[in-house]
Amino acid sequence: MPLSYTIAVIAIPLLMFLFLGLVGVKMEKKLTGILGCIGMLVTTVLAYGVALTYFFGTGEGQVSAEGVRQAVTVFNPDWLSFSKTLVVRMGIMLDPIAAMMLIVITTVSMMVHLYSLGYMCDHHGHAEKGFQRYYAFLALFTFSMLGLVVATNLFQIFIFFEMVGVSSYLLIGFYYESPAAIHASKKAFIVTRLADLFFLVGILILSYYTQTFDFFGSDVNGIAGLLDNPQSSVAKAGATTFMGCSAMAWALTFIFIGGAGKSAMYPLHIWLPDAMEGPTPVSALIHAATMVVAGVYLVARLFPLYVIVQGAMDIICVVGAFTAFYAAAIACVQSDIKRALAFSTISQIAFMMTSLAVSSADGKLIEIHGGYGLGYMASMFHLFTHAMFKALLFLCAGAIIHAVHSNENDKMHGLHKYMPITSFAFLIGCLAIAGIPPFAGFWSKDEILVAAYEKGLGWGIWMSMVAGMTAFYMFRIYFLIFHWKKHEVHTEHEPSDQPWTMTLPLIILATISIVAGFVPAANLVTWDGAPLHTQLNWTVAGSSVLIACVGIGLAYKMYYKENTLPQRMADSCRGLWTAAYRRFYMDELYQFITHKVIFQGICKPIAKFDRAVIDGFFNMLAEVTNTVSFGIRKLQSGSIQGYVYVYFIGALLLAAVTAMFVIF
Amino acid sequence: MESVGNIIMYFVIALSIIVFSVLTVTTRKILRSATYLLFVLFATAALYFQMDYPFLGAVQIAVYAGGIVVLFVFSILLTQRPGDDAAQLISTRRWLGAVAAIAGVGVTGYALFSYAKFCGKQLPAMGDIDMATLGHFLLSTDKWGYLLPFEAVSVLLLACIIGGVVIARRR
Amino acid sequence: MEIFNNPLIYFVIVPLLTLLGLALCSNKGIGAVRAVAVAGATVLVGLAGWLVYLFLQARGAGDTSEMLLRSDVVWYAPLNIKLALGVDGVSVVMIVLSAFIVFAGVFASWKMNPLPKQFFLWFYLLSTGVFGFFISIDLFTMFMFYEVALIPMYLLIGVWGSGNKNYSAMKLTLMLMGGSAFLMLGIIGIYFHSSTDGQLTMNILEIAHNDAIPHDWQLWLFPLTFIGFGVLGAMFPFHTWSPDGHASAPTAVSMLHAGVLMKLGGYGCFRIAIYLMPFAANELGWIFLTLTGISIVYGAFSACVQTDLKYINAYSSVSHCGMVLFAILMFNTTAMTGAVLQMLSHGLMTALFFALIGMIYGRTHTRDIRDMGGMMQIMPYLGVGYVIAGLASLGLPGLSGFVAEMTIFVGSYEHADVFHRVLTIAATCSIVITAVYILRVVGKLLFGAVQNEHHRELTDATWEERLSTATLIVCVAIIGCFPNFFVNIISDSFLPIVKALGAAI
Amino acid sequence: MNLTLLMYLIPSLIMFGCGVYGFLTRKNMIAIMISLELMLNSIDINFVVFNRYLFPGQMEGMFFTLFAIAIAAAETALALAIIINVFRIAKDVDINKINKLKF
Repeated sequence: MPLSYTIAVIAIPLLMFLFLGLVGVKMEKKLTGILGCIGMLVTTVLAYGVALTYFFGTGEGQVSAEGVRQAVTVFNPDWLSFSKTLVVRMGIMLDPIAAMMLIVITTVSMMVHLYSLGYMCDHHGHAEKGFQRYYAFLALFTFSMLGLVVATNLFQIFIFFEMVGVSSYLLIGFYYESPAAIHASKKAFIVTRLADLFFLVGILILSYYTQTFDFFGSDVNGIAGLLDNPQSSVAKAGATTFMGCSAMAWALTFIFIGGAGKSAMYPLHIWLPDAMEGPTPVSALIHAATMVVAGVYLVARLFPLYVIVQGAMDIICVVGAFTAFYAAAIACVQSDIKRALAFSTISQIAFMMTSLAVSSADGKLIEIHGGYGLGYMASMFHLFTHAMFKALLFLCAGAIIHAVHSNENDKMHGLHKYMPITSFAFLIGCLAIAGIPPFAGFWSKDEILVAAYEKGLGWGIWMSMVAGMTAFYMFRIYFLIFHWKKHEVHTEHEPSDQPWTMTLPLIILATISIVAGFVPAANLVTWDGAPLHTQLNWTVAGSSVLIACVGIGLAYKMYYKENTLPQRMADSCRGLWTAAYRRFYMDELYQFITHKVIFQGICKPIAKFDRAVIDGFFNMLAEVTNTVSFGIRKLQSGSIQGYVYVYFIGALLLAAVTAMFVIF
Repeated sequence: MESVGNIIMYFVIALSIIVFSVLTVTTRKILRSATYLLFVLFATAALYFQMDYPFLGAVQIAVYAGGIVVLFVFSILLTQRPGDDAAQLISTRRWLGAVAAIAGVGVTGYALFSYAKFCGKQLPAMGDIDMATLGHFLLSTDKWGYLLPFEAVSVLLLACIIGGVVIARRR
Repeated sequence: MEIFNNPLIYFVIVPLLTLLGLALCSNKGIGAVRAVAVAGATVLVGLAGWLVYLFLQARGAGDTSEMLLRSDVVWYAPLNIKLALGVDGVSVVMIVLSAFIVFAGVFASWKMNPLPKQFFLWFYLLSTGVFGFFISIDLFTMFMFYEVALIPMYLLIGVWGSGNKNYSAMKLTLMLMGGSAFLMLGIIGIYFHSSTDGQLTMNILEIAHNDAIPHDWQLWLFPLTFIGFGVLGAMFPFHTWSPDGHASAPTAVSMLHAGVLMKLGGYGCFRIAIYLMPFAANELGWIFLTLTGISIVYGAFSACVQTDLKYINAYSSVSHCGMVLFAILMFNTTAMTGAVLQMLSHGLMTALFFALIGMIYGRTHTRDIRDMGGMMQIMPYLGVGYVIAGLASLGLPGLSGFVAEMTIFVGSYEHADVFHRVLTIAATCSIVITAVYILRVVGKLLFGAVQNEHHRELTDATWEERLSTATLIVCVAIIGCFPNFFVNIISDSFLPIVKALGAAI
Repeated sequence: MNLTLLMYLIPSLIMFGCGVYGFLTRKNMIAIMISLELMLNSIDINFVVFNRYLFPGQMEGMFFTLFAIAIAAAETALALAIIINVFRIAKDVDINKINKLKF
């Protein structure tokens, strides 16, 4: 197998984790970081090799006669046999999106590894406490995420969903002495866990009907996988209906909810903004570029099933479109730079989700080969570009935070003069996300908009509007940080560009953000492996660039120079502004449900019930036995006269009764 | 028709049994109680004589009146200081005892009287029982012989003697 | 004697020899006691490994008989009571589990005070009962060993416990004895219907093959035996001994109790109640299924608000052990395999939890999570151990809890009946609640600022504590990473049971 | 006037009633023994009377009484020995105060 060395891509991070976790604690801090980076570098190189071989190689089984890229299962041993048919395998499967994700994950992870060498040190260059732990967890996360994308079956995805969830938990809670970090990590874990519950139920339903977890059947067991023939998979579960929907629709909806939890779709998005309590490179890696797109990846993975089950797709579409707008609206008013970026991430992921969902807009298109692959391709392409420029933005934010020691906008202002490289990098990121050609975001977002317009004019306009908002809030952040007014130095030293370990990743990522748009994604990443022939739709492209420019212009007008316009606008619709600032009170709602309803309303009564009623019952049994025993003990008085008295009366009664019988 | 002497004798016996019985259990001086018991036992012995069981009457006087009452008197003297009165009884206790006793007497008496016909049986004639016959019965192993109980009682008495010695011995 | 050729008997003989060795030790000085105890535990672990080897070899050689390593010794001929030994896959893994927990337990009670010799004596007597229960397939012998395992618990808690120990010991013993009273009735009932040809028997295999228990009797005997074992398996509503008992028990006893003794309940439920009375199991299963379903969610919710570390784990045990019985009642091989995996997993990780709690308690002298915090800074080894135990408990892939729970859920959902599947989905909710209480306690206990400045002077784990916990962590990870090894050993053992159940519908 | 069976039973009955009363109410152990003797005696009378009136030719009742007297003598002797012994230890013969062995 030419691709068999893919296993090294997965194994190296795992070994790094075990090594750094078990041995690293005793080692010099910096050394562990450098070891981590070297390990990651090897992984990255290998992953690039794998991806390039896959995309451009012509090895056996990779490309079919029609030029369609096949999924390649590199190896696939049994891991856990539930029954003869239901077997969880731990394998490596490469297909276009998996190969693409390998590149995304390793690239961003490499950048973050490198960046963290600088970021996780104080200003004197001393590594922070827990440096080794940090690198171990990063390796663990990378391993989990790579395992997720190369999964050969649904259950493997679930397993690695859990793994990334835990690595995310550990990394968010890295500063475990800060209550906010603990709280945020707990929240992130529990919310995603709740979503995973739905995912699990979805898997249970799906596997019950199809009797397989595998995406593609293999020669080993001779059982067709889920995606070998999606129509028949759906047909197996289609007949059974529950509350008006087929079992397959339920299963797919539940699986989507699982993905929505990881991908922070409304209303399961609440963990993501809080997750920014973690170190910023972690936010860049996990909560911007890789883990949060796991949900999108999941839906994309099961895309052949989703396109058939229209009901599930509609739900995704609505949730995605709403989330995109909702998060963009909140991002417009956030004052914390990382939170604003987090909401921007939510909004962009929602773009991807919507893009996937609009793919099956027209039932007719299913018949026409390739007709509905545009949205899918666009979504994956956007996933790729977004990972690059969002990681860039987060790393820039990290550099800024490292320089000014605060997350709040009003501590920043006017940093352009002090941190030019960061400023330029950030600007490139903003231009990319806003969709200005020729930056990466333009190409991918444009395709998404085209796909949305294909579904319907309404969807298109809605998404265009959100795209405009994106441009606005990104440049709001940019202007507020780097311009607005002169910087007031709060700390003992002036902010400046950071050391090369932190700057180099910025430059690399900025370069990628510029050029990534020219990657021929349409030829590489399509849902069925066949190249997709697309061309730029100038109407959509032109209008979206225009809208983006309007957004940028508005942001320029409001935020380039210090003025009172934003304040006045906020005052004019104070209620709306506050609501948006407080994220439309979703956190309060959750807080109410978890604390008041579940904790106070369910857990406490149950605990009380247990102690009072159930335990009380058994204690009562003991109590009654005790009381009765003591009562009976009194009869055993030891007084012979008492005994005789009782005996005598008893004998008398007996005599009386006998006498009566005898006499009458 | 009984002889008048017999009837008078009966009344004397019956009255003394009743009166002394009651006095035995009501007097507060324990020594007097033992004395009244002696009288009851004598009356009983008299009753046996009247029943034409002279041997039994003799045994009654010898063992009971002569032995047991003496034992009682000795033990009373050993445990009681002179002039000690038994403590005043708690009235509820007394009442309960009285109720039990009277109820017992009532029930039994009722049963007796409801068998009045049967109870009204006259004293039949009976030949004298000479000591030889008695001795034969006591030591015979025939159908109506009592050798086994006799021996059992003798062993019991032996055990009793030993037990008495062991218990009463000062350690 | 013939029986000494059977390796199984040594699982009883070794603890008894250890008992003897301990009895010969001097009352003063702990060194000899420790040496004997460790030697006994090590031999047991070695024996367990050898047993696995023998088992795999026999199965590999194509021996498909239901029970391997059979031998019978007549014990009391008039009632046909025999010392009948035999193991299948389930017994083998349970024996391995017990051996490891005894091993870890010995090290966890390294500094036992006072009366270390007497403590280990009772500890090994308890182990004797546990091992004896798992190796025997005769109802009478099983019941006898069951009682042998129960009684020492009273003294171990009553003498070496903490807190309200007299109450807890009494409560635990009485409730479990109450359960075994039910059980005895059930066993006697089974015995008198064990055969139609007049040759009554106590041997499980023979009873199952005779299949002679009349249906109307099954309907009485099944609840008796199931409740009898269910009490030990902490089935709702007979679980209340568990929180108090665990809270008061000394560390090693909690470990052995939650780790092994509670497994006797689940083991007995399928080996005796379900296997011997498949008709009643099919008829009445739904009642107990509902109860165990309640256990799972109820225990998890109750654990959310506890403040005592041991109470949290006791309620968590209720939830996890409920899952064992729940899966057993699903009557298919997958779910039942999951149940055994869950027994293994729960045994190991609860033992780990109780070991860690004992170690933390031994340092801080409090188990109230409100009084603690920031332990991760003070005792990182124990902290990391606790996090791993917590992650295993909430089902992190790669650790044992995940494998067990997923096998259970998948197996349960394979049940064709809608009622069962709805209950399964309800039961899956526990994975979220579990996450809530585990993260709550981890957050409060280990993370955050140090609550009590005196705690800063505390030390991290000593070598024997590290050994004890590391043993368990490695076991948990091995099950989590290579589950198929265990699944292959276990799953065939359920074929006769599932077949009997299928035939009895 | 005839001396009937009933006429002999009545004093015996009253004697028994007195015995019961005494046994239930007395505290002194010796007095209780005395009451016991009363009861025994009344039963002896019954045996004799029934024997005499109903089966005049036989002697079972008489022998029974004879043995009863013997056993009563033995029993009394032993009981009194115990009482005296108890008195030595407890310095009392009040039955309500002799409760050292009660619990």
